[in-house]
Amino acid sequence: MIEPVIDILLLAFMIVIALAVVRMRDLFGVAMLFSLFSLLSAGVFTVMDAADVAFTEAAVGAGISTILMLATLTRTARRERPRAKGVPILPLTVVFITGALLVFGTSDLPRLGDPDAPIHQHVADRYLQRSGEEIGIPNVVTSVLASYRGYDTLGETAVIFTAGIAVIALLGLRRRRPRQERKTDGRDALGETTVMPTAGMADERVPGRPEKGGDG
Amino acid sequence: MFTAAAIAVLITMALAVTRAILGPTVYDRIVAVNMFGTKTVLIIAVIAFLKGRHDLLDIALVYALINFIGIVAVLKFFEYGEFSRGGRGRP
Amino acid sequence: MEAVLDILSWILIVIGGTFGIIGGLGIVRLPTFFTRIHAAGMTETMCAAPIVLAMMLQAGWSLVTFKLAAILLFLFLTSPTSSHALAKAALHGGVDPMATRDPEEPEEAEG
Amino acid sequence: MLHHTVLRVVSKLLIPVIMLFALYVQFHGDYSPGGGFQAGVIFAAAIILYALLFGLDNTLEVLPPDLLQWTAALGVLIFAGVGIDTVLMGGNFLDYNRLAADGPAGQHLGIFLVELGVGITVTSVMLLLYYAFAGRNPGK
Repeated sequence: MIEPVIDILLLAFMIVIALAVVRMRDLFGVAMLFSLFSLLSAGVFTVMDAADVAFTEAAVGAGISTILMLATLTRTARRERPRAKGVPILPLTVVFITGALLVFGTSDLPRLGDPDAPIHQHVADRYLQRSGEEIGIPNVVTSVLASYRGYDTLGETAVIFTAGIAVIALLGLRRRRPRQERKTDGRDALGETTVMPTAGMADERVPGRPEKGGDG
Repeated sequence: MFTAAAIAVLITMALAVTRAILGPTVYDRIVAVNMFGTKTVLIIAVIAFLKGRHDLLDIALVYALINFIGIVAVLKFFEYGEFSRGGRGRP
Repeated sequence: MEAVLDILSWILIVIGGTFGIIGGLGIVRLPTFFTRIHAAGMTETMCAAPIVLAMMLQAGWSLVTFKLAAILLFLFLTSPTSSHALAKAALHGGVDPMATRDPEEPEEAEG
Repeated sequence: MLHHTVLRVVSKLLIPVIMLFALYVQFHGDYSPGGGFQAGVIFAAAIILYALLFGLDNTLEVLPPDLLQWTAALGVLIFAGVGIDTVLMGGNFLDYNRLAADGPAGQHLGIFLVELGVGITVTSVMLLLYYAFAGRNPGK
């Protein structure tokens, strides 16, 4: 009976953090608060018994996404630009209308965990009942993910792969010269062809520049 | 019994969130986030016990490990402003 | 035996919860960064350890106890380390510790 | 981060444990929460922790981007290869029942291979993303 209380409190923390993120100008602080946000959402998933989702949120949200956000901050400015004067009427209207539509849409949704919900009427029952004999592994999530819905997972893996390729194509990769001596300072090993850091920066700026032994 | 623990941890989390939002310096925020991470590990473990689902403990375990990496990344970002420097040799 | 374990768990949980709330109050109420990191560091050991220990007592001898022991070990390794690294980074980053307050120096009034 | 001696020592203790835990998540995903995605991310996080503390250049020597580009493709290839294999053995695409004599054994093998492919791809892509963002000079 404590679970609803935990749930409500975690969601309340999330709302508070979301408001703070909107108000904060320092992007570093925003990255920190996002890390808190993902910690909290993993807590909410845990309360909802969604162990695998919580696990993903724990691994991705707390670790990798914070690091990638900070790494992005090193490439951009640390502070948000000050906002323009005046009340932005048009965006506010759009946001309010969209929000109202979404809230209106939720009135049609079944209650959380409702056994009569449409999502539980088609194949979910069969997966849950037959997974034990057909697949033979205890974790139904894994059997749905990897076997029943193998096509989807293949698609997701391909998407991750494509995303990786896209980022490399846009940003390029730093490469170590293969025969380079071990330097005492990490800054000495800047790139493949460059000696001066500024020169390297200047031509690495060109997106998608074909490099030797290229990646794109 | 674990209800009491959950309430205590939730109160601590609320106070840590307060500091994370108020925090005048970035270091205050980092301290609050670090403390919050530890408390999340605790609350997930407590939830696992409240539900009697002990496989949820794996999530707490992964947090205990991953949270550290986040803090190290934050420190590195804050000390160097970039990620490619500061390896071996003089930082 | 069961009752003894329950009482022990209760004691540990009360200790952990109390320290947690005290540390939480500390991180909000204390005036400077280095005093706050003291409060935060205190919760990370004195709040986490008793609660996890209480859970271990409740779990009995099983894989669960092993996992909890692993959590406790990792928390004990990582939390003091990150607190230490953070304090060091803050010290090098120019946060005034205010601990070496010298009576001869009058300029500490601004803190 | 040379002057953080404590951090470096503790991380040296932790990195192998994190990698081991990633392998546990990878291969124990049939029985507990976890699987290829999560394991890949945790494994990449362990290597990123190393890169943060001991420098990107050391990491680039161990896991050069060229290798990671190949392994990123290899993971998808393993996944799709399992599917092609089941087709060649007379079943549908990704019909793991064909992989072994009885159904569940084939499913076990298929899921194992598929999760392995996912794990390899995710680890490689995460590391490549980190390299791409971290391995450059700041633009200021």
